[in-house]
Amino acid sequence: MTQSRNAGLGLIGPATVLILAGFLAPTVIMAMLSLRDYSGMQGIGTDWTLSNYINVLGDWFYLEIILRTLALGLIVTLLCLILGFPLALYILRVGPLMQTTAILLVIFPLLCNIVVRSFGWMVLLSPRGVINEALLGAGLISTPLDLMFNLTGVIIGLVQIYLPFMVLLLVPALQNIPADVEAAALTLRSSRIRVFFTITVPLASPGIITGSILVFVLSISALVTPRMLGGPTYRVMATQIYDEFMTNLNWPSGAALAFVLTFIALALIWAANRVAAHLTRGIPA
Amino acid sequence: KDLVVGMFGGSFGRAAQTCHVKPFETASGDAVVAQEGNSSQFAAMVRATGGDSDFDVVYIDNSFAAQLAAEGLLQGLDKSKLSHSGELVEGAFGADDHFVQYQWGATALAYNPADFPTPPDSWSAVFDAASTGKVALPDIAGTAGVHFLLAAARLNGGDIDNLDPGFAAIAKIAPQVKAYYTQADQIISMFERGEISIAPWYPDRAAAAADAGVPVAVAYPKEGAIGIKVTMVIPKGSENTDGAYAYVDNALSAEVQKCFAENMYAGPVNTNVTLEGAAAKAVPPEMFGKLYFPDPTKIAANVADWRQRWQREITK
Amino acid sequence: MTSLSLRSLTKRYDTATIVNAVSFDVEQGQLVSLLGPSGCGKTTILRMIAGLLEPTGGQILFGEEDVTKLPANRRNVGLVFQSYALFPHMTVFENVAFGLRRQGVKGVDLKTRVGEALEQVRLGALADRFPRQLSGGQQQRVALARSVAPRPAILLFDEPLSNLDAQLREEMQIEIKRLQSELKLTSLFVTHDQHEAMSLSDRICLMSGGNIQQFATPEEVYFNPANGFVSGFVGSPNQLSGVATEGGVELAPGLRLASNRAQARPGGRVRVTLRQEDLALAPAGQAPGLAGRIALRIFEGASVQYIVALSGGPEVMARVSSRGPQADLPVGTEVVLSIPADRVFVAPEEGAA
Amino acid sequence: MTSLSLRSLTKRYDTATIVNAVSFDVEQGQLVSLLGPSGCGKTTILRMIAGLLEPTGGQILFGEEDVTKLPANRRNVGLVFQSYALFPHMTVFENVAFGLRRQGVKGVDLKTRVGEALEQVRLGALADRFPRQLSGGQQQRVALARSVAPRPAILLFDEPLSNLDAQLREEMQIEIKRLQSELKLTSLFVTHDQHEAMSLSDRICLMSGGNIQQFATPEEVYFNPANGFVSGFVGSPNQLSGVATEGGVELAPGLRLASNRAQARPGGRVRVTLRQEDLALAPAGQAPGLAGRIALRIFEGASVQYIVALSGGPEVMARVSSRGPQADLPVGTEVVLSIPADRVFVAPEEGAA
Amino acid sequence: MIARKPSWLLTIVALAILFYMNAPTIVVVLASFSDTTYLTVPPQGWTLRWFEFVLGDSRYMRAIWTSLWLAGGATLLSLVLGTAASYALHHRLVPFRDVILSAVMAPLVFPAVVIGVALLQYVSLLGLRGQPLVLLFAHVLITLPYVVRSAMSSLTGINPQIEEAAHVLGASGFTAFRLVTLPLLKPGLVAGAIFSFVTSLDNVPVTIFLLTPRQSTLPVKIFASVEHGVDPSIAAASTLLVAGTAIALILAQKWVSFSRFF
Ligand SMILES: Nc1ncnc2c1ncn2[C@@H]1O[C@H](COP(=O)(O)OP(=O)(O)OP(=O)(O)O)[C@@H](O)[C@H]1O
Ligand SMILES: Nc1ncnc2c1ncn2[C@@H]1O[C@H](COP(=O)(O)OP(=O)(O)OP(=O)(O)O)[C@@H](O)[C@H]1O
Ligand SMILES: [Mg+2]
Ligand SMILES: [Mg+2]
Repeated sequence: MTQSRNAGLGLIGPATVLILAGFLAPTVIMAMLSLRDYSGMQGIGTDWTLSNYINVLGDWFYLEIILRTLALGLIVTLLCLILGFPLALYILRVGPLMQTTAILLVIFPLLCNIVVRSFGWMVLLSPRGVINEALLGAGLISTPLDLMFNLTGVIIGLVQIYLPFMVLLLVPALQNIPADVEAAALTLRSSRIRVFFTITVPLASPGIITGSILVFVLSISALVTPRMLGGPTYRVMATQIYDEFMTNLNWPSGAALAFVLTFIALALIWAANRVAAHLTRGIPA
Repeated sequence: KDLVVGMFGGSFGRAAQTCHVKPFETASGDAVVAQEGNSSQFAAMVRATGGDSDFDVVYIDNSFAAQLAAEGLLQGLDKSKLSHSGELVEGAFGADDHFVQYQWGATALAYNPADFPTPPDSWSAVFDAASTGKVALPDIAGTAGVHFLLAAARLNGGDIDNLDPGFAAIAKIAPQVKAYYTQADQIISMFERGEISIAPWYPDRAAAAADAGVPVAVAYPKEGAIGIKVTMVIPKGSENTDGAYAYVDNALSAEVQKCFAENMYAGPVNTNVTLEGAAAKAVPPEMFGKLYFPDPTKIAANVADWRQRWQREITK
Repeated sequence: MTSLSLRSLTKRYDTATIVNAVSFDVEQGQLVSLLGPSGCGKTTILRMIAGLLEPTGGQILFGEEDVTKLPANRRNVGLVFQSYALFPHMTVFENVAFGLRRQGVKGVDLKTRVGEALEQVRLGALADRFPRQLSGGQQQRVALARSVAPRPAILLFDEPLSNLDAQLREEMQIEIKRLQSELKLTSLFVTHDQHEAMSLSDRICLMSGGNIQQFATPEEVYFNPANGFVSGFVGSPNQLSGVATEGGVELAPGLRLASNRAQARPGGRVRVTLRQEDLALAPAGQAPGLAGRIALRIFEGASVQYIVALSGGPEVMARVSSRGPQADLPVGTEVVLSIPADRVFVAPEEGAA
Repeated sequence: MTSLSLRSLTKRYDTATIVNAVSFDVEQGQLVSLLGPSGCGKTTILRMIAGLLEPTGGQILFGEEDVTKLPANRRNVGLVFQSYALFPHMTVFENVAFGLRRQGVKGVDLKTRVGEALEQVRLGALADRFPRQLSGGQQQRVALARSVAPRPAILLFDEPLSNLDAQLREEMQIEIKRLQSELKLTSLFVTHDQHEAMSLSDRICLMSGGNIQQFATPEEVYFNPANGFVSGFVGSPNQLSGVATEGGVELAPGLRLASNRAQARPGGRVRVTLRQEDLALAPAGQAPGLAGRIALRIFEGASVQYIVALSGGPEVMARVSSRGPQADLPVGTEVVLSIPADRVFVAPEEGAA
Repeated sequence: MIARKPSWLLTIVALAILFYMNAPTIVVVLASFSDTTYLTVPPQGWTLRWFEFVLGDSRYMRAIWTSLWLAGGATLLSLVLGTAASYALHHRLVPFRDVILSAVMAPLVFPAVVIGVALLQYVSLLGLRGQPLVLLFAHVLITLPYVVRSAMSSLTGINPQIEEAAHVLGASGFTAFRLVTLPLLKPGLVAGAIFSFVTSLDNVPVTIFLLTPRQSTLPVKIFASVEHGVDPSIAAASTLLVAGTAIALILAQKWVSFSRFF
């Protein structure tokens, strides 16, 4: 109906205008910039070139970084799901007082500045840090574990940062599932585990997909944590882009990398949405 | 009038308030608006605003200053407006007088006195100590990393035009290196917990950490520490140029230089400054002559390649 | 092949007692209907039997086995939910296949059995639809097929046919009855349709406010209601008040009915229940009885309902066959009403629910 | 105070036509029932009238006004949803108050009117509960109160009483009828209960597969079904096949019935519809008719159903009053069945739905 | 969900996860009481001087207030814009749904530094540099995706007939939304609001390029001092922020009432 069309435009208009004027327009400037050449001392050139993209996509060094970034994103997302589900279930099942406490404890970590928080992790994870000292003291290990300046450190840090996002999206998603539907599966002789995977998870999939996309996107574009807990040996797209942009001042190359990353991420989001739409095609939109 | 100054934050910002801002404000009556950031951010901002910067004065490392000057984003400095220009060390002005150095720093050696009964006196100490697993190196993302690469090249018979020996030497010890640091915090906490015994680092930061109780001391290698010029520039678009000159000039005066050296262990560039105590040990004025200052244009032109190579050969 | 026994089954929410020490047995292969007013606790009982709700007290036995603490998925019961509770993300086929898969039914076998179950509910053609693409009645039939397909030992139905039209409803009733007796399924059937309850059940459990009022065969419940509540609930009764007399009841001064079912001492105020279908109606003068005149005539298809204003007394409804001789009396006609003495149920006022 | 008219109202999903050019009028203050098998499009029609579903074609008029394009909230209709659709976050009181508040009813007035509406559905005591704390029937009654409370000009009911027991159901029917006629509400009432449809409606609209089969008064629909579908749907019919003869039909060799309603030429295969309640049953020899023996006796409360195997023919179901003389015939009794010629509906085989 | 008490196993697992999530915060809080001038744990000697320092430093306090106002304003604006947009997108009231959805999500994906520089360039071109609202809108841009995403996933869980019922009862689109959809949407919106608040509160890369010279935010101050080693005053400022927001949340809890709709 034309009426609903008008209402729709009115609703989406302000946000769209903001994004068009505030994001897409500057991005177009950047897109043009990514097609310029650059050399140290001369700065940004005036010639058009595709070399910035060719350099990235034709070089195993970059491709490896891209793959590593995506792998990191997937691992972090998966871990957030694995840890997020029990926590969300706990929050839904526990009494009101503990529920509020738990929710606050989920929100707290978000409030601590990311740089400062990374410092906290360094104190905990370093070879002579709290965790290693405790394990050594307890005699559980004989040499300190390598928890930092490697993949483990980045994952521990990123999962902690993005877990709240997952949990806060899983809770309402699980909450919305009609109890009778799960009960019906139980009476059809499904164990609780099976009910969880065949009924609960599919019905919570809008929230799961949203949470996963969010965590994935955030962890592939995270900068500070990989920097501080991963160290330079563990390079990801975000650190590479930052260095290219801010340290080398090579904006064209940095912009090209940024577009490659964005394109990949949007493609993945699109695919995930497709999958979600397929999985939830029975659920009224 | 307002004077917008882009300066570094944290303890640096506090020292700059004491030594640079306060005296200037009392003397001129202008109000300083300090915006905190780091060199690369200032460089990006000056470039992004394309010759119409908000800043009147910017503190910035000379490599960025040289880059910005080359892109025509900085005002050429009129020495006649800087009363202290004659008192400065040689080479304080650079890039056709587009920047003026107000502080020198260096990449030298920081070590744990407990592990080194006699202070190390050569870059080779880093390579020798690698086998203990208690060495941290600066990553090439920062200035110290570039400098250490140069130092390693020079130690092994190369120079700024031939870094192969440097890459080879570092690649050899790379597997034993405890960590590549990018942030001051990382190295402070590693020294504090005794995880490392030696690392190339900045004397001023190391001295400040030592004051705070971290077990760390500074040594200048005999081959020469790699010098850093920290500069002030006046970007194009400055609205209070007179104020800017007055501010820079004030920062170059002997008392202010001394104040800053004592507060921040900033190497003084005014030849009239004499230091005592901790400051004299951390940034001895006589050391200035022994520093190796690499050519910023060569760095600017090649550093991207070096970084790529470092990432592929050292920190892969 | 198990019998079902409830022993003092009780459910309380806070202070409200929803199910109050209910005990009864459903013998193996029997079908028992739970009948009672809305909110009397029928669904609550079914959910406790299925293991979805923890009883506050009492026991549930399947055969000899106490299952009170057994989790729902280990009970082998089928439950048709009042709200259908279909899996919205699965097609009709997958909904029905769900329980079968749990029993390891696969491949061709699975297809056949799902197909059969869907045919039984006349939905073979809609196997690929999602629940939201079905009408209310279609959804209800899917729910039915889903719980019957795995052939559980005990079947619980919560108003499984309430959204179906008469014809389909009758077909489904026959289907359920056939399945249930062929497979000797022990079944508990909640319905609000007395007709359905009467014609399907071996026993009827009549409840009110969480308490059993009568547990007996349909005939027994209909012809020998245990108390005022039952007589007032079964059939389409007129509920009148009156005063007990020797061997009868007086509805209003002069309006007397003989009753051999009076449970009250003469002179007390009583509640009188007269089933509409028990009242015989004839034009005035043709027979003895209570005099009145037709205030309203309602055509109901097979039957016609008259609302008769008794002279000097209350209004009473009577139902006659629309084929019968009295089907076409116009409003205003003077009539007499008569009723056999054994169909006049009289209970003390306070005893009526 | 508006009449309702549908003009060629049509709804298609992809290729499936769910509602096919339906046209009828509901006059001001009338109550029309929509009757038809599950999935025939009843809910779809109501949703289009309420403005919740856009018709593929056709028009909807309220009085003279074409409302086809009017948004739902400007139509002033009440709709009782088949799935209740209560507001889960509001108490029963707030649910009922919702529509009244939209009309600006406030304060004491609001309290009174919500209270009244809740009393009408016997739920005054549960005003502070949330929907999830109610039984199925209680929820349905809240839905009813919610849509009636604002006194809309047009009321649409989607099986509003399907979860209620007989007694409450009858009370609610009377309540609805009273409200509807007092307030002269134009109403469209979907039900699967013929009894309900017949007794409540001014007109019945009988549908099948998206098409109107008959639109007429209850009596007309019952006594003069327009076609084979209608005769087969209304009442509790036996559907038999046979061969048309001159003035009647032959069910099996020798089993003949007279019919003055044959719509087929002699010799053609036909579908014969005999209502269970039209069949008179008597012990063999006491009357003329088709001979058979009782195969099954089902007690239904007010009635008894017999399944009779005709000698050399099909099985036929007959329903008699449980008070009548033939109520207690045991299985195996030889009986004769008779039926008036005007109740034998005969339609060509292909014409039957 | 079927209502049920958590098992002891679930309780232990959940508490362990909660502990893991809060471990670094605990470290930071402890470090803020340390007597040393660098961050260390366990603290060597206890002191409150870093708190005194932060509370006494007007520039610190201004930065904290700026951060809070910015985060609050951006959250409010993105709640309004985002809820409206997600409603339209969910109900397919607009064409090019997938394209718009991608565009809304893009600022989340696009590296923040690049957005920051691009915005500064763009704002300079338009001559809007230094306008205080620019920063606010920039923050809305990066917080909007969170609200849209979480609102959309909550909308999926709401039975569409419930809103229809409200329409039929005479509620206009907006009234029905306000009275029926919004309350049911609350959990999603609360989550979205929390995300957008903390995202804004933590942002450096975009903020630093758009600050006017007189403004600063806490994360920018922290970031600017990292080069020189973080001293406990930063831990103290973070602790203050955590404590302050915690108290605010606990107070707001009555009003927002997490437990009621979760
Ligand atoms: N979204 C849809 N897509 C395809 N078919 C649909 C959709 N929604 C409903 N239908 C079909 O439309 C037909 C009519 O549905 P409707 O709900 O109007 O039936 P109904 O007459 O109300 O039935 P009931 O008495 O069972 O409630 C059904 O066969 C149903 O399967
Ligand atoms: N969570 C609850 N808290 C308090 N009371 C409840 C709760 N759930 C149900 N009830 C009450 O328990 C009573 C019994 O509910 P139940 O669903 O068993 O009724 P029912 O006999 O199935 O009714 P219907 O025929 O209407 O479906 C009702 O009065 C209902 O209001
Ligand atoms: Mg129930
Ligand atoms: Mg329907």
